[in-house]
Amino acid sequence: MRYHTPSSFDDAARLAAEASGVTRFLAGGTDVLVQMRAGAVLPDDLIDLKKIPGVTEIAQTGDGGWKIGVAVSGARLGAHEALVRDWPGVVEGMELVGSTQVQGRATLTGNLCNGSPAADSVPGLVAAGASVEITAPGGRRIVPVEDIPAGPGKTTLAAGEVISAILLPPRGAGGGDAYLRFIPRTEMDIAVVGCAVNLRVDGGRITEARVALGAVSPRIELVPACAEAIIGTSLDDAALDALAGAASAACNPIDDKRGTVEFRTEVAGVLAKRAARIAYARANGD
Amino acid sequence: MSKMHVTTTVNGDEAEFLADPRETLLDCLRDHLGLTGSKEGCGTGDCGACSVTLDGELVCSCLVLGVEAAGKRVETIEGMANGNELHPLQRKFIEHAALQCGFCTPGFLVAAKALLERNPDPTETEVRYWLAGNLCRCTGYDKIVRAVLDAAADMRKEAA
Amino acid sequence: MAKDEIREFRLVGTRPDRPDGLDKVTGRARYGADISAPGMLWGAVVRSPHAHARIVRIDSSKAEALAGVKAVVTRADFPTGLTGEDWNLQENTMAGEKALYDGHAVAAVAATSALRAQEAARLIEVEYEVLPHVIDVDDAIRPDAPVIREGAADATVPEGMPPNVVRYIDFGRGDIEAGFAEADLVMERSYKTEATHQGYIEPHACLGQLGEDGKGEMWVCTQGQWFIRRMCTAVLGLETSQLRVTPSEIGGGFGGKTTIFMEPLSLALSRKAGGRPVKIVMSRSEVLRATGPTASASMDVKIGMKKDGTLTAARAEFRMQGGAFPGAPVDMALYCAFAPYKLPAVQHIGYDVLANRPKCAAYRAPGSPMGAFAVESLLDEMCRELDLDPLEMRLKNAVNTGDTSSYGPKFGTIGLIETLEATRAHPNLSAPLGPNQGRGIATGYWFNHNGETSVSMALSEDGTVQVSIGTPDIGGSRASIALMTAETLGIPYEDVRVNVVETGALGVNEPTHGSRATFACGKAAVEAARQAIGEMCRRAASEWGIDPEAVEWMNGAAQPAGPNAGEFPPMTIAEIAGKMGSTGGPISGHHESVPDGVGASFGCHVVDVEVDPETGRTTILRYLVVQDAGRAIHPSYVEGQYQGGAVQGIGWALNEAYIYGEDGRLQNSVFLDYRVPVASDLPMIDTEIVEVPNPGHPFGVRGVGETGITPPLPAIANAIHQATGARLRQLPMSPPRVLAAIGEARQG
Amino acid sequence: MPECCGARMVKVNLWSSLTRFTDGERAVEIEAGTVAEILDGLTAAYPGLGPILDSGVSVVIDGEIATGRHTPVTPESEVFLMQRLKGG
Repeated sequence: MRYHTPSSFDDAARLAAEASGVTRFLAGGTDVLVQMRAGAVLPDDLIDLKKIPGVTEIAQTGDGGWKIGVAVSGARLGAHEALVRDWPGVVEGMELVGSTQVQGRATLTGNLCNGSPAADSVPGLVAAGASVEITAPGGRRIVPVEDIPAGPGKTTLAAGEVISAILLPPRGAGGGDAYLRFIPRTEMDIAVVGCAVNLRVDGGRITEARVALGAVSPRIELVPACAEAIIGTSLDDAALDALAGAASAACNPIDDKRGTVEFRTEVAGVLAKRAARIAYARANGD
Repeated sequence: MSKMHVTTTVNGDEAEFLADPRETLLDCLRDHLGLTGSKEGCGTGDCGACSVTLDGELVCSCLVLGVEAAGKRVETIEGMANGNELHPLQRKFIEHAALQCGFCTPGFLVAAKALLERNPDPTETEVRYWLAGNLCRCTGYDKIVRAVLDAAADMRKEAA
Repeated sequence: MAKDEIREFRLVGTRPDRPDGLDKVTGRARYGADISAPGMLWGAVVRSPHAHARIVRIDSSKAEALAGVKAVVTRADFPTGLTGEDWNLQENTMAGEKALYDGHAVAAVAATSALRAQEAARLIEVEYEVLPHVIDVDDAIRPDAPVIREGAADATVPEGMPPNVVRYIDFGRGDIEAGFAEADLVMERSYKTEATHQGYIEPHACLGQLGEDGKGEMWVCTQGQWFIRRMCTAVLGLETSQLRVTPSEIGGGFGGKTTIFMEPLSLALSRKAGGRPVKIVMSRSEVLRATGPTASASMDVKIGMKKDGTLTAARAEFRMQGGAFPGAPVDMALYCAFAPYKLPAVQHIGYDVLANRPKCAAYRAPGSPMGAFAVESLLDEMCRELDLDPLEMRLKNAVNTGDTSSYGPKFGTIGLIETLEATRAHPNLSAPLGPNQGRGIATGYWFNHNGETSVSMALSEDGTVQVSIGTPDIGGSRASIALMTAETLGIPYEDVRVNVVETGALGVNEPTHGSRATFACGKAAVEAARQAIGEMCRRAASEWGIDPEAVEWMNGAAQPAGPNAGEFPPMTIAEIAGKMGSTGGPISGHHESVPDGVGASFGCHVVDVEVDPETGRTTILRYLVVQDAGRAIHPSYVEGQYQGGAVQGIGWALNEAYIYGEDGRLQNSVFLDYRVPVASDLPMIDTEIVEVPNPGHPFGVRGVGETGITPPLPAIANAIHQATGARLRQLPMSPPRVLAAIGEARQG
Repeated sequence: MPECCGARMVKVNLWSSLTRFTDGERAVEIEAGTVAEILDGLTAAYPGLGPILDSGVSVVIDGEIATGRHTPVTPESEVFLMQRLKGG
């Protein structure tokens, strides 16, 4: 295995494009090293992105949004007070990934690129309307986060393409987001169901909403029907029931070692309600 | 598969080793530097027995490549005591019988030290969640949590 | 020692620092994988990906051509002609004609680095003919199930049983039908428990060396170095005494490290590689797939009860699979199932069934937790039906000293009633419960064990003492042995050094298992110390010129026994030791025996849970362990056993399970999905040590290690029932199962 | 145990499935003064029990598992055969 430490994303993309064998990018490494250890992935080229300037930085963009470097760990994300104020749901999703130790390494970008339908940080990003900056040998482009996952373990990134930053939109007034997941234990599990809700209120009434579900279909999905169920309401019981119904209806899960179809479908509705209440309270400044 | 020369700082001392780039930092600490205090319980970041700090950040050394340690500061269980003077956590673990087999103990101590450096007065719940990535199969965690809370109280007293 | 006798001890019952504490908090303690040797090679094992397959061909030529590869072994490198359990061990170490489970070893390789050995293992080509497999015990016992091994049944199995039944047991007494007829309520229910793993954090590791001359050495993490020696030499056809086995510090065992897995492979590889030492360290995935989890069980229980709670009759039929080899602990599950209760009529039937799973090993009170889950759950259900207090019902039927046990023999001195009374008095029983909360109570039993034991004590020149023991220290037993030795000798705790020694240094010792270390090894250490005291008294008598019978030992010194013996100042142990070279030579004491006087231990647990009615997740709010320790030598480590056992039981109850796919492959072979409890899952575990001294031990010790894993399974099921109205009869009580059960209960 | 006292018949309680080797008897009388004599006497009287006894059983005398073949028994002893017990 060749270990590379490029000093720019252009170099990283070029290395990846020129590599002929199995290639992996290394950010936090909390998935790649596990796959290597299990013999599931034996890279010929491993491209460590952490020597690229700026990859561990969190910066406010000119429009009031945020640009998050690809090697920003969960621990750093959680320690950034201004970002936590703006996007608590995005941050809490990331902070649920693994243990304290894993938080010292794991990154939003890595969690996204691992392609897991159960990735805890991704529903929050999708609900937030986040996008990624992709660097390829030909240049850069911006793509919505929800367009990256392509099914279990797969992404839409082409060979030679590397995510070079995560971009969060400006929070704006009256906004709130939240992420909840269900796991059998209190920590250390992969989500059996995950749900992120991002909404905006004006005078108690929801004016905008985005709801994303994890672990209930082959890829993390934005569910417009869930948003429609609560937009225009003040999140009364009828709206919550409609939200839960829409969330359950959007599920296309599998039976596996972590949960059953029935369980995932039912709990998706429960979590959607609970996450919506938290997001709503945050939007109202409660 | 040529090996790479890595220069790093371990417990304050400069350390050098030759690493296959596939080897983890844990492999390098144990097999190249003879620092076997960090343990491998899972190799997947689920048990915390290999906990070390890397530039002050608590990590599982099984999820870090040895070559990534180049130019960084690594702190392991072997560097926790100051000579013969045990860290208060080490003293309290013995006093509270917070270990039975002792295999998970180095990881718990390194992780608990990182907690108390950030939060000198944690609640029981904060201790339990911070240490959720450190598995212990012997104690049921009761005496470990008590030892950490007691060490924190002692350290606050000493600092006052 | 009478039951009510109070004895004052100087050291027993205190809580000093454990002797190995400093090494273990500084990272200096050396475990299985922490040792290297000059010229060392690394081993890796090739494992079957199939649950059941004929091995057609193994081609290792590509692996052997790889630079740095020094040896490859397959079953062809092992002797033939073994029988009985030795054959089982050999077959489990390395598959012969068939791979019998996912993870079964089929070849092994040694190379100059761990990575090279793993590469070589991937290059070994194995051609399989995949055969039909069976995983679940109820499927495996069907007459038309895939046959795992012809002729595996032993003489206990009557003609005409299904082909995978390899042992059969039934026993009982009294007129069971009359008993049921006499009852006001008879209930019969079926229960299932899934296999779990001991989950020790230290994966198996060993460093083995074996020469062409048949002489070898091994460093290994094990509960029993003599078991490793006997089993390795049997499997490899070596003379037992030619292998010297040194136990490392051990990172947990719970029964799982009482047998061999890859240890013989390191020796076979070493011999083939010109005697170079070979280190093998299992990955976590190998530990879960290919070591010795517990059995899974399918159980039917029927109980008769009068309106006042009196039990009239009980019947249990248990089916257990313990993998592709005989050995599921169905007998012990049955012996323990009704042990806490006086029963006029009782019947037990058990089947040990083969399935395509790894060979089960012992796990903490083997069998007892499964039986308790069934029986204690059913008793709780019956108490609800008859509106009886579950604790009072248990007290009403509890066995006492001298009562006839459910499995036949009479009990010696036992403390179940004292344990139940202590439970009743505990404040946790009156803690208020809120909505969706419930309280569950259950009892548990374990026999405890004695086993072959050999201990040596030797006096050093300065009057301090070394004790050589053969039971690896898993949970603080060096401290308890030192306390008992120092108490006996009348010297400070710190003056005793307890060493866990290699096989060359003592006679045969059984492992640290069966809750026996503090009981058996402690008893032998006391006997060894008494022998040394006798010699020290003789040395003093000789110095004083008086009769040895006129000397007694008090406070760490020889003294004249009364005024008639003469006027001499006490001669301290240090004085005697300082002169021993010129008064007759070294002074030591030995004791070898299978000690009698084992004391059984009963426990009672009370758990409060809260269940989220929308997700089915169970949170443990409060947990209480009450158990009879006989005498707690070092109470902190007794509490530690209670807490650790309870939490393993909590894991078994709620989330731990072996999960197999349709293909017969284990799906959760990492800690991510083999879900042991984490710190944030739990509250503090309250403990209450009951002391009804065991008259069979000089200080009254009963084993305490195992009983604690037994009550949590039913106690939590009982608490969930109170919290939700739903009765779970299958483990684990995972959120999907609980949520489904709540839904069914609501529909009535 | 003095050997002067004539027949020393000891009642041995078996588990039920062994009764097919003992003509249906759940408890059999064996002349014995030790555990060894019980086991050898059982095999002599009921050869079908041999393989089961050889593969390992626990002999429980007055509530305690006998520690060896030398352990004495008397006609008054309560004797049970159980499958071999071990622990984790």
